[in-house]
Amino acid sequence: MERRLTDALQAADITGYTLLPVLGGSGRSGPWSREGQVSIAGGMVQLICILREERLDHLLQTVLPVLEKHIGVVCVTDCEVLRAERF
Amino acid sequence: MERRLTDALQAADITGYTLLPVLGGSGRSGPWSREGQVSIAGGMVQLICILREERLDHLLQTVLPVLEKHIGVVCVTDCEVLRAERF
Amino acid sequence: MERRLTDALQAADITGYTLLPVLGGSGRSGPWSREGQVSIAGGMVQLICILREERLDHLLQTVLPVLEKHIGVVCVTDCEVLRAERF
Amino acid sequence: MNDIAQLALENLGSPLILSFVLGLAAALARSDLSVPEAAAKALSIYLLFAIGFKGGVAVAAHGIAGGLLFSLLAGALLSAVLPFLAFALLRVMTKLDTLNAAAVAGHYGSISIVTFVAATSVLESQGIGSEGYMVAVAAIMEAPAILSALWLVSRGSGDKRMDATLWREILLNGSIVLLVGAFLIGWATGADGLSEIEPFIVAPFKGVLCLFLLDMGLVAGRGLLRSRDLINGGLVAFGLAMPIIGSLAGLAVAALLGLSPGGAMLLMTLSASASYIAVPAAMRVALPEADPGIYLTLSLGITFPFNLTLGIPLYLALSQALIG
Amino acid sequence: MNDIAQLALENLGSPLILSFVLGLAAALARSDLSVPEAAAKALSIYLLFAIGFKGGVAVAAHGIAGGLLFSLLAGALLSAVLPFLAFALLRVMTKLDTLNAAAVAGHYGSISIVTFVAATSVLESQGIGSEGYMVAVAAIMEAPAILSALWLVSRGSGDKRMDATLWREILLNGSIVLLVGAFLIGWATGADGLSEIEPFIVAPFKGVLCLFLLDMGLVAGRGLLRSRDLINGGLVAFGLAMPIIGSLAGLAVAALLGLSPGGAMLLMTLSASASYIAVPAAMRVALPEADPGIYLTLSLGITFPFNLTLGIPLYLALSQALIG
Amino acid sequence: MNDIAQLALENLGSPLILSFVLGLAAALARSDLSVPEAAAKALSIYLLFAIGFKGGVAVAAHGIAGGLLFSLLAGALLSAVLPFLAFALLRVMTKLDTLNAAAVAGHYGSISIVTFVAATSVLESQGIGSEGYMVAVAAIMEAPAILSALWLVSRGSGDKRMDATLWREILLNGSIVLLVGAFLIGWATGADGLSEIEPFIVAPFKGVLCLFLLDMGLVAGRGLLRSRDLINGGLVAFGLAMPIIGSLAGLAVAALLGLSPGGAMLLMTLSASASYIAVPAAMRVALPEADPGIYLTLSLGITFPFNLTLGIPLYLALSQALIG
Ligand SMILES: Nc1ncnc2c1ncn2[C@@H]1O[C@H](COP(=O)(O)O)[C@@H](O)[C@H]1O
Ligand SMILES: Nc1ncnc2c1ncn2[C@@H]1O[C@H](COP(=O)(O)O)[C@@H](O)[C@H]1O
Ligand SMILES: Nc1ncnc2c1ncn2[C@@H]1O[C@H](COP(=O)(O)O)[C@@H](O)[C@H]1O
Ligand code: NA
Ligand code: NA
Ligand code: NA
Repeated sequence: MERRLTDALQAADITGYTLLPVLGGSGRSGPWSREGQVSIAGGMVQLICILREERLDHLLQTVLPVLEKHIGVVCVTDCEVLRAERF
Repeated sequence: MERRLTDALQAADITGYTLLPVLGGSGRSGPWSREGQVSIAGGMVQLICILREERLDHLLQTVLPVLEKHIGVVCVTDCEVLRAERF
Repeated sequence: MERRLTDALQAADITGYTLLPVLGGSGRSGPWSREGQVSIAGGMVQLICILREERLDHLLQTVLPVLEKHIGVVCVTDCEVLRAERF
Repeated sequence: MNDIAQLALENLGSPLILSFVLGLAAALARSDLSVPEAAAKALSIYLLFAIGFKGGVAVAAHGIAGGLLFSLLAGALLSAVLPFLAFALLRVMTKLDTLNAAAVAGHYGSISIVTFVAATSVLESQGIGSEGYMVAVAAIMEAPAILSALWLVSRGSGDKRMDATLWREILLNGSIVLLVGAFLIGWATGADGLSEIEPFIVAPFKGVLCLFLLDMGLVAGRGLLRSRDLINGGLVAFGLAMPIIGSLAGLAVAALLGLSPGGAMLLMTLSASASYIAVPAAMRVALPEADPGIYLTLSLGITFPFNLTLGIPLYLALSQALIG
Repeated sequence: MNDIAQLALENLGSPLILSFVLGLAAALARSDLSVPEAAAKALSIYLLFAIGFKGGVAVAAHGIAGGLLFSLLAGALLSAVLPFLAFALLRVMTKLDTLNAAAVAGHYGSISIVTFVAATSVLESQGIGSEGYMVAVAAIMEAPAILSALWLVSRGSGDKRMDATLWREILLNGSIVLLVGAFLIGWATGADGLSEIEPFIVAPFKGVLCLFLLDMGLVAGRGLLRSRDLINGGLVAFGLAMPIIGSLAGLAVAALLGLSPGGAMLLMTLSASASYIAVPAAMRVALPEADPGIYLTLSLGITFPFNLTLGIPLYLALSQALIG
Repeated sequence: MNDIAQLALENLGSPLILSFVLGLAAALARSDLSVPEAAAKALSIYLLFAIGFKGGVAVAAHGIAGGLLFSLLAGALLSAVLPFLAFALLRVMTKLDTLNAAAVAGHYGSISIVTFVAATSVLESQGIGSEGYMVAVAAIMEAPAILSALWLVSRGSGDKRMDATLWREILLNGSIVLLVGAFLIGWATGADGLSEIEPFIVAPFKGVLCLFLLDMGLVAGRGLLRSRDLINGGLVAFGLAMPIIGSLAGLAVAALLGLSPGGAMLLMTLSASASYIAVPAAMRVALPEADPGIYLTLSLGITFPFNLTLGIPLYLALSQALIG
């Protein structure tokens, strides 16, 4: 899954993102935690992607199809960026 | 602690949240890090909980008593949610 | 690096922050992940620092020189804080 | 019958099973005992490496005697066919919809490598030999069942669930690659290679397996707690009946192949066991609408403990009575 | 006295202690050497499992000879009473307020399993036997001290600090469950079980303990660095005096129970040691206002190194002189 | 020549190398096989502790015979001088700018401890002795090359890259501290200490090394995949030529020092190997503009595999032919 997501991002020319590990959580599909799984099986990740507003739609069009049918939450926040020359 | 918190959330019918691991930090009670602890002892977590604004007060009423007396920081940010049918 | 950053924060009297582990990411210097490194080598972290707006400039002046020349992203978001007596 | 009872008792009293029971009990009592994820993964890497390597060394020592190819073929076939049996049984015994039934069925065609390892340990304790290449058979049985499950889903709806990427992900799954790779290394280096690393992969093996089973008990127990509302009588009955049916299919195939009693017992165990690593990972990608609470709990919470405690001695007794 | 000095010297020159010293020195020099959390936790799971299992096997071999029950009772009593002693001492020797004094006192009633393990290693090196059930005594001594500490706090304020959930969390604490569980498995499987996993839990034990002590040294050193402002002369004096006082209480009880010199030495070590796993975890929930910088640094940074280096040989010499 | 070919073949067929190849192949085939970070770090802690300890025990047994000090000095010199050689070579063979060339050069002056460990294993298999203090030489060779690299950069620009903090970070680097610390512990406790922890650090050593090399193969393979666009013919040629040139420098110094053939082979291996732990960490702080994709891929993806497979047997053959 992780690789599918990053591949989709790369395919969409979105090269800036960060992946954080997730310990567990709860949602529509009930509580979930690493503990209920044999550890060789995969875990969950949080993907942070900071980008210009005008590129947001592009991102969402790219990523949502990959996530469709999968559990998870997508949310958008405004933020101000320093060292903006990097974007 | 972790379980107390998630139990409190469940008891308050708040079923959507995500737990992230924390490496260390610093606050009023001084710097803190996993390194100063025997590892079988517990760690710190970051709890992310996305919810409708009208439910926020309910959440805070539920969770704050559990946290009272414990170290930690609580903060609130606006965000826009996609796939909102999930909330 | 991690220690340099926290030392710089401490030197600037900024005592409230949290460190989260990062699994991987991608940016101007290409994709990056823990997997490409011998594991005894260091990893990446995300630093969260909640503080009063008037102290932000001070923080940025302190921290940016340490980060200069290093890869990474700095971003700023508004947020509302509870238990504000702590700040 | 007496023999089975005694074997089962002996099996139940081994540190391996008791470690699993300890984990299960701790989880059900809601103790916070837990094995860190990285440690559990390291243990499973050790077990896969050791079991693959020793299988390869056994093949290097005794040769494959023509049996390897036929056994691989038979294993692949068993893995592909068992899901249809499981699917039919599920439609009769439970109220699962097609999607979930197919997902569960895929798990029972595939295998559980830890159950296999536990069976090997029992054979060793009893001093019973077996074909070294059964490890390769285990590896080949991981994947075909997934195809059958996806075919069962797409049959009705025409929905295409399989693509090249997924196929590749399944076959290059870490546990398959490690098992097969270690098997090949063991085969290539033979007894010389074994003597170099024997104190690492042979002597401490059972102890490591104890700790791994402790973790499996914790995982199974927590899964049962979390999913207790999903699991009803019909599902439990399926989770106990299917391994026995699977093992009989394995026994029949073993007889046709002319395997030794030990080898037959291992093929029975493979057929009886249900996957909880490779197949769930594939299902999460290909059938995300299926409920992991159902398929994981069945394979990990019902069938795995059954095989570990009662199944393995049963299969051993049957294989020795009918093939020995 | 000569004997003690020699024993202490021998102890100080063992790879175990030197590994601890290496970790301590690395931390104090601010080296970035660190053992990953998951690895350290895996090491402690190994140690708890091995020590529990071996204790159980010893009981299976030599029987409990009536002593087990009385020893368990005496252990629980010691654990409940020592915090009052510690509290009184703290009020005299330091300026801690009631809350922090009670929290610290709770740590000294409870035990440090690693100190216990190190003491066992010394006994083994010296070829001195001991009662196998001391492991069970260690487990039972973990918890009562917590109750005493909470009682000390609520006494004045009427503040209720204990609830059923917390009680349950303490008793089902991972390390207690694992230790007791492994003890029972060892007891149930006896010498047969041991022979199956001996190459894993016996032969490499001391080496694993070296790495664990390396990590303990790192943790203790980093704790000392971080909390150096909190720790004053009075606290240090308490951290050195209390283990000796505790060990004498343990010695008296051991004499009453009629333990062997080895068993007496272990009970002394248990009484002398201070918790840094179970009690801090409980205190973080029940007494969050108490400062972990104080209680963790005292037990981990002062008392643990003292026991490891000088305490253990001292207790051994005393128990042999007075009981042997 | 025949000898070298046979040695190389033998080396290539050992479980150690095959484990590395398995990891490399799995990564290149994009399998998701991976060793958790914490586990890999734990393995490297084990290897550093064991190799350091055994080196110290060897010194305790055979004495240092005056050679230690001279060897340390010579090692430091080699580490400081080799980067200049590498820098010159890089300017001729590749189009790297000063900054990146200096960064790469620093890596080749320093050492790879895993290559050293693999060389030790080959010596052991062949029953060839060596100076125990070569471990200390390995430790001392880690750092000086970094200074040379930084000097190469600041020379032109007058840019100061070194400060006390960085210097301290380099010298107190976890792997150096652990290696030197374990060496001193081994030296202090000698054969008695070894006998206590031998079943942990000697018997399972090669098996652990197999798993570690499996991980190294995965890491090297993933690095190669990620950086395939950065690496051109000139860089690859440098990555293969530099270790041979380095090894010859090491051979010359070994002859001057009068080392045994085994010791000479180890010094050659150290000179030939390139760092991928200490130096990259230092470069990330001191030369953040240099591209890790270049220096890590060269040292880990080209030179490390070359040394492991062909280099080590070559150095052994050379040292035996010219020094034996
Ligand atoms: N409201 C929420 N706030 C934060 N995280 C959430 C929320 N809802 C779901 N999640 C996360 O998304 C995962 C899957 O959610 P779901 O698709 O609703 O089952 C959960 O395990 C949580 O980690
Ligand atoms: N201003 C802040 N910004 C981010 N994290 C904080 C801040 N203050 C405290 N924290 C986190 O909360 C933990 C406890 O803080 P405290 O209760 O202030 O000791 C710290 O270890 C940090 O991880
Ligand atoms: N746009 C972005 N959004 C989120 N994380 C980013 C972004 N750009 C860079 N990063 C993170 O910062 C690291 C270094 O980025 P860079 O300095 O651009 O190479 C990456 O590995 C990511 O983890
Ligand atoms: Na099966
Ligand atoms: Na005590
Ligand atoms: Na070198």
